[in-house]
Amino acid sequence: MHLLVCGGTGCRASASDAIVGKLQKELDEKNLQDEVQVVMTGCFGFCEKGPIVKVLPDNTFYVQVTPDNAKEIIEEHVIKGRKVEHLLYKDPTTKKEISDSKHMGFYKKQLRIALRNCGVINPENIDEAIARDAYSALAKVLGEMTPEQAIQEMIDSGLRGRGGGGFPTGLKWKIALSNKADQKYVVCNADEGDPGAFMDRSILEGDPHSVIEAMAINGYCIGATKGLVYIRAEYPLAIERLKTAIKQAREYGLLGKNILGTGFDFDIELRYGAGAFVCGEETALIHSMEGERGEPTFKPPFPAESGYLGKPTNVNNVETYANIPVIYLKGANWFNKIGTDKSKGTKVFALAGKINNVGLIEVPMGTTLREVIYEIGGGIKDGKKFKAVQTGGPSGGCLTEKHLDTPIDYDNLIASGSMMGSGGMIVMDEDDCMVSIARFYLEFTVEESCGKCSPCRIGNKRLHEQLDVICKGKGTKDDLEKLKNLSLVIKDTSLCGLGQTSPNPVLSTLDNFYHEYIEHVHDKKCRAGVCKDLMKYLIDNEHCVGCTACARVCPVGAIAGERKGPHTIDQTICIKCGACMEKCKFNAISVQ
Amino acid sequence: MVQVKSLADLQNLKASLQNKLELREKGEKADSLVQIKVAMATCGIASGAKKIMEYFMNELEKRSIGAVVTQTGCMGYCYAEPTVEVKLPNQEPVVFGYVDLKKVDEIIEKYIKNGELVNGIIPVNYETIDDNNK
Amino acid sequence: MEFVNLIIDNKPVKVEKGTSILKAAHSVGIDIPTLCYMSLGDMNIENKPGGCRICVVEVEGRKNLAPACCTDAHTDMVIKTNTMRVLNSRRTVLELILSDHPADCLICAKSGNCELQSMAHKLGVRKIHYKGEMSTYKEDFSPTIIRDMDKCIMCRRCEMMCNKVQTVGALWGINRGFQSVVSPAFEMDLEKSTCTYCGQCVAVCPTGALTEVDHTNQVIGALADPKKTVVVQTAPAVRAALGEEFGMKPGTLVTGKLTAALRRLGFDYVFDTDFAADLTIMEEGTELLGRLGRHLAGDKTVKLPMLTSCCPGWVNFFEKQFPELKDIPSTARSPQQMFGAIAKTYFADQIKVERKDMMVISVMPCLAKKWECQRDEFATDGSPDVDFSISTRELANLIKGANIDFNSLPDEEFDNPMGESTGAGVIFGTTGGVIEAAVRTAYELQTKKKLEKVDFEELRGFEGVREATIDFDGLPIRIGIAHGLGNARKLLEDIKAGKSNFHAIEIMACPGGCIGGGGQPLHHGDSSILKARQMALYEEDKNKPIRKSHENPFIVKLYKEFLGKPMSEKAHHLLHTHYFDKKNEFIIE
Amino acid sequence: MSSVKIKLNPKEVEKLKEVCTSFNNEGGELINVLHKAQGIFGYLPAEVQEIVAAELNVPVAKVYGVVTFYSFFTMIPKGLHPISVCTGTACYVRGAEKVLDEFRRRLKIQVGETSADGKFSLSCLRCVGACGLAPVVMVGEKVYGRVSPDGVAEILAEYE
Repeated sequence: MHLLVCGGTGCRASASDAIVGKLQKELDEKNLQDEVQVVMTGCFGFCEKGPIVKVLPDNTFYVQVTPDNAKEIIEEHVIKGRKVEHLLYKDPTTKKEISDSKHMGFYKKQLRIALRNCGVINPENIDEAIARDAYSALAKVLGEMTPEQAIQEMIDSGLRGRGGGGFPTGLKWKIALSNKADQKYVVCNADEGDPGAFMDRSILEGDPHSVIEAMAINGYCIGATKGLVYIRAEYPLAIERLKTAIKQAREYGLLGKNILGTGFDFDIELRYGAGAFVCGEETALIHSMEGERGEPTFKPPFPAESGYLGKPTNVNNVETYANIPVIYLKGANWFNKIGTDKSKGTKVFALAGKINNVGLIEVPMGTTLREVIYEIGGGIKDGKKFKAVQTGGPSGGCLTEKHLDTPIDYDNLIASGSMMGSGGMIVMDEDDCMVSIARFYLEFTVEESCGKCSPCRIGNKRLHEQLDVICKGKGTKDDLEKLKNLSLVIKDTSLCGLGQTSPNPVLSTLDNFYHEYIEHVHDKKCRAGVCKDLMKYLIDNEHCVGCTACARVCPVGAIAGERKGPHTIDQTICIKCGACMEKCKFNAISVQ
Repeated sequence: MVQVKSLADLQNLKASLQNKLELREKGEKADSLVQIKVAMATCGIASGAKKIMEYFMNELEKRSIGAVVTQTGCMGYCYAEPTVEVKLPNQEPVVFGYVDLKKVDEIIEKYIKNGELVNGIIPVNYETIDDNNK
Repeated sequence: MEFVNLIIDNKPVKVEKGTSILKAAHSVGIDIPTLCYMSLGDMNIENKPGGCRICVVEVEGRKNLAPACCTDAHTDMVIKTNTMRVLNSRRTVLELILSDHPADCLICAKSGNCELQSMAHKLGVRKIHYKGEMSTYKEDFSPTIIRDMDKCIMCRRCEMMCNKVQTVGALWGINRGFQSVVSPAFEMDLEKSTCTYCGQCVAVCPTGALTEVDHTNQVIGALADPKKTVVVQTAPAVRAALGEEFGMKPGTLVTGKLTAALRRLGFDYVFDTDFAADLTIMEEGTELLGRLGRHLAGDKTVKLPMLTSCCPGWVNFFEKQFPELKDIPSTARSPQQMFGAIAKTYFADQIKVERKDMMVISVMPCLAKKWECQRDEFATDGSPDVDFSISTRELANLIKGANIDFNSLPDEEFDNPMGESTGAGVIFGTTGGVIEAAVRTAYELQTKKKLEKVDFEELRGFEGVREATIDFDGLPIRIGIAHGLGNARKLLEDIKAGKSNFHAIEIMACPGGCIGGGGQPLHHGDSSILKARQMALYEEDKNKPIRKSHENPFIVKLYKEFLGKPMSEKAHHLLHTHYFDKKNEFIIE
Repeated sequence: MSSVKIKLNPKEVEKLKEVCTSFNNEGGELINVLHKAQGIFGYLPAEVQEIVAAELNVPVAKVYGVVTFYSFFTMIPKGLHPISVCTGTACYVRGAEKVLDEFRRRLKIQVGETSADGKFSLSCLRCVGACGLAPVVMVGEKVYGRVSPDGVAEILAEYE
């Protein structure tokens, strides 16, 4: 028998160590230490009800356990085989106790569709993939469906592009099919550039065959025989695994001429990105594949009409493709029952930042931010207070406490002033200054703007400069108005998606954290203590004994004072390095 | 080299591969064969998964334990890399996080040899499409 | 033809499918401001990167504003071009552009003729609300073009001209974001790049980022020097465009006023490059007939087609990009250089002025001429045949600076002997003109018959590549014409591949020929201006009493008194040249 | 003919030309060729770009335009031990900036520069996908996770 005690950060804070100790002590006392092992585990993802103790092999799940309950668990459950009823989880709707965690719906918040094979198969072995249904969907589509039928199935499934915009995938294919040409192309966008997002990379590293298979299906549907994967050169492992997978698929005849004897030809080549975020935009991506500067061009013409080398081209991203084989195997009706009204299926997020369980997660559309952050993510790191969650990367916005119960889908996120983006989800706590966060994203945009259109090239630069002024404590309230107008104009007039969304971090923080901006421009304060120029080091006369240690360590000579007399800091000279505070043995120096 | 030339070929291949995998899982040597998967995506490798995998292979051989050690993609527990999934014959797989060489020793000695769980288990917190189907 | 119906500012509009909102609005008299957009419709040249975002309009039902220049009009579109949202956006975007542009309008070479300045005026910008860092780049002085990229607004017109139209490949967008700018490779000076100095980048630049090297001060210095005899020549295309600088209608011929103005400026002799053009025809025509004769006689070593060589931009182009073809073009110097060579020998002797005391200034529609007159081959002991070349624009500045009321000047005649010209010399200024002039003379010299009809309509027009076969009394002569270096490239590739069956090809670097030269008054993207200039030149040709070069009495006299006959040794020495391989060769060390 | 002298290893130049040939000297393959070229030379000096331009028959201005557009391409040789600090969002909120500052301070170079002795170069990158280990620093191929400013000296010491 095993007693698993949750050792996740959340539970640990509420004394799971003590629980382990107590359990062990009880077992020792009853001489059961050889039959029953107490084991500390990682987070169960249900921190709200922690600490948690799970009993194996019967899967009994105890919630909100205290050290005092240890005795009871050993005596009742371990020795007498009776469950401790009052520690069991009660279903919130039926109010009934549930003992077996396998029946706890809330517990498994995640549903893995796109990630179904990640961490399950050996990505370098096609046999393992095939054993788990890889290429069966391709076989089904080629053998049983016309391109029109297959596209209809895609439309019925309700799948929307996972790369950011959320355009219906089936519709996109339909347009590409309707444009006649001697050659068409299928392009997989694997130029994942959001800082803090790694969904696509993980899929390519963990399950490359799902992408290859989906691209072939896509090729069949729109009448393309050539596929291209535009992949970041910074992803060497993903490139290697993809190459291996393509090679194996070719050897099996699942790529190449006359696939599965159906007369359908399809093959895939790789094209490498070279570090330009804007190449996530499909026209820029296509120019980059053609060996040009990755500058976007105005749409229309859409790639579906005139794309790579001027031919009709369909571009989808990695995660979108990874969903597709399952949809054909299980049917559109299976897929469109998952998720919300307008956003079907699941979404993969790279959960990171000030959160305990940083990781790759996949949840059905409609899951709330709270569930993701507190249940799957295990809550905020170091027990700090939640402040904001940023979704959509540099194109998204910062959502706050009041958005936590919003079900995540494309439209809700946009309505809240953010967006789905590719799926980066960064959690921030009380130590993060929201003005600085906005500045951080703008710095990114300024660096990544291609420079083609003036609002993005110059406007974002000015936004960044304005934010910098505010962070330095030199902003005025008028500047906030200017920020807003400039942000709206940049959104309204920019050429491509990058510029059209780049002010979102500014607008959403202005909306949700206006008070922090006001504090910066009016009170000249940064509550998170991030903006150096707004900090003041002060010496408390009552505690200062005049040891002169601070004056000696100050690199700029900003501290004056007589030996054994109180010292003062000249704020005009101080560079806020913090050396004095570190040196002071009497806690006389504080930061404001 | 297998060439999959028709739909029937693919179905046959799939069936035989599934058998093979099942054999590997539940076959004749079911009593002795342990399956170990090491998460080898970028984050795993960055935290030293390669060394863990090699160590597993060497140590299991040294200690004469019949096992299959394979690599796999990201399991999603980036915070707890390197992560390793161990499946004892006829048992549910168990995932261990924050695995270092010392932990490997512990896993081999306690869990693989004696079925005793050790600290650092990561509870699986997701459903796959296979579960969802039911 | 398919049409679409839409509504712009409450007006119903019907336009052909595929028409942009900008053009649709224009068709009903609604003017949407543009900055980066430029179209020379008659020459199929269009620049619409959709980059400046000044032309944005509101399209009902769309989330964002749409750029009118590159959004097609569709049926049932409802468009507003002047809502507060549009006006605020436009002005904010313009303020942004201005925030990264030096405000030295007062002393900028483009002041008064700058599209950015006009836009700021038009949109009524009085304050720039968003200030910050400005981008700075190193200034680049080449012999002809100055690049001051601090003033670049990234309209990309120059890049488009340099690559799409001219296929020169000297300029390209570099860097990205705020640092992005148009530049030669490695931000090297233009001089070291593949630049041909055609000046088309300067001709389309909306701001002061690209301007010509100003030689007006050198001219003023020469005129002020009592020891110098200053001779001026003016190219054919100048007279058809100069009037625009003084508010005249495009296509107004100002030959007489031009002559008068030059005299008022103090030039000692006011001559015409057209005279030298006639001389060019004598040499080039004779060379062509010589090559043709040898070819017809079965000489396999003779190179055909013969390419014209009077355009210095074109000469730079083949020296840098097609050096393997350098013995195909005619060896005849350009009219500018023939003029200089004759002026400083024959004419200097006539008026008894020593070479060192004579200065030859040329007024050209061209920037490459500034470089041509500096080439070593065109100097004797370091003294150039033509001392300085100024553009049509620079001449206008000189006239304005000298308080000359151009519009009320009387019409005056050129001086002699180098001021007399034929209609053939005049049409050198337009695409097709050089070859037409050559045909007029070559026909008569070859067939020994009088040419009755001198207008060769089949050689005229604006088509980028044209071909025609002229019947030389039973002998069909196949002629090719290309203007714009991109078009020239097509013909050169054919020659390289051995697929060309022309006897003679005329090439001019600039679209339209010299009338569209890099030194002409700015056309601001209006190709009707170029057309009007072309018409003016054909008009002047028509009105000339003599229309064939070999009938120019002063040319006849020149050969009789000085040169002997075309292609004579003296002519060779003074009027012909040779070409160089200027392609980069890499030596690995 | 104007000759441009190029100081490059002839063997590497041969290799580069082979790469160009392997891509059929196709101008559309410019970015692929540049990737390989950077693999051969370690960086893309002007001379290499001249050769690529000549081999693929595209203007050298275009090659330069492409090289300066993409941050992956560099015209400055990297140090013996190239240091990349991840400044992705996850690393940023976990203090990457301070780590970067410390590298700057200790190496006395700015981002994009190489130390005078050629030993270290400093650059930023956006997300290596090891957000669980944020903030992350890479030295060559080796990844260092959960780096604090105090840990910088230790990392550098490994390469001294």
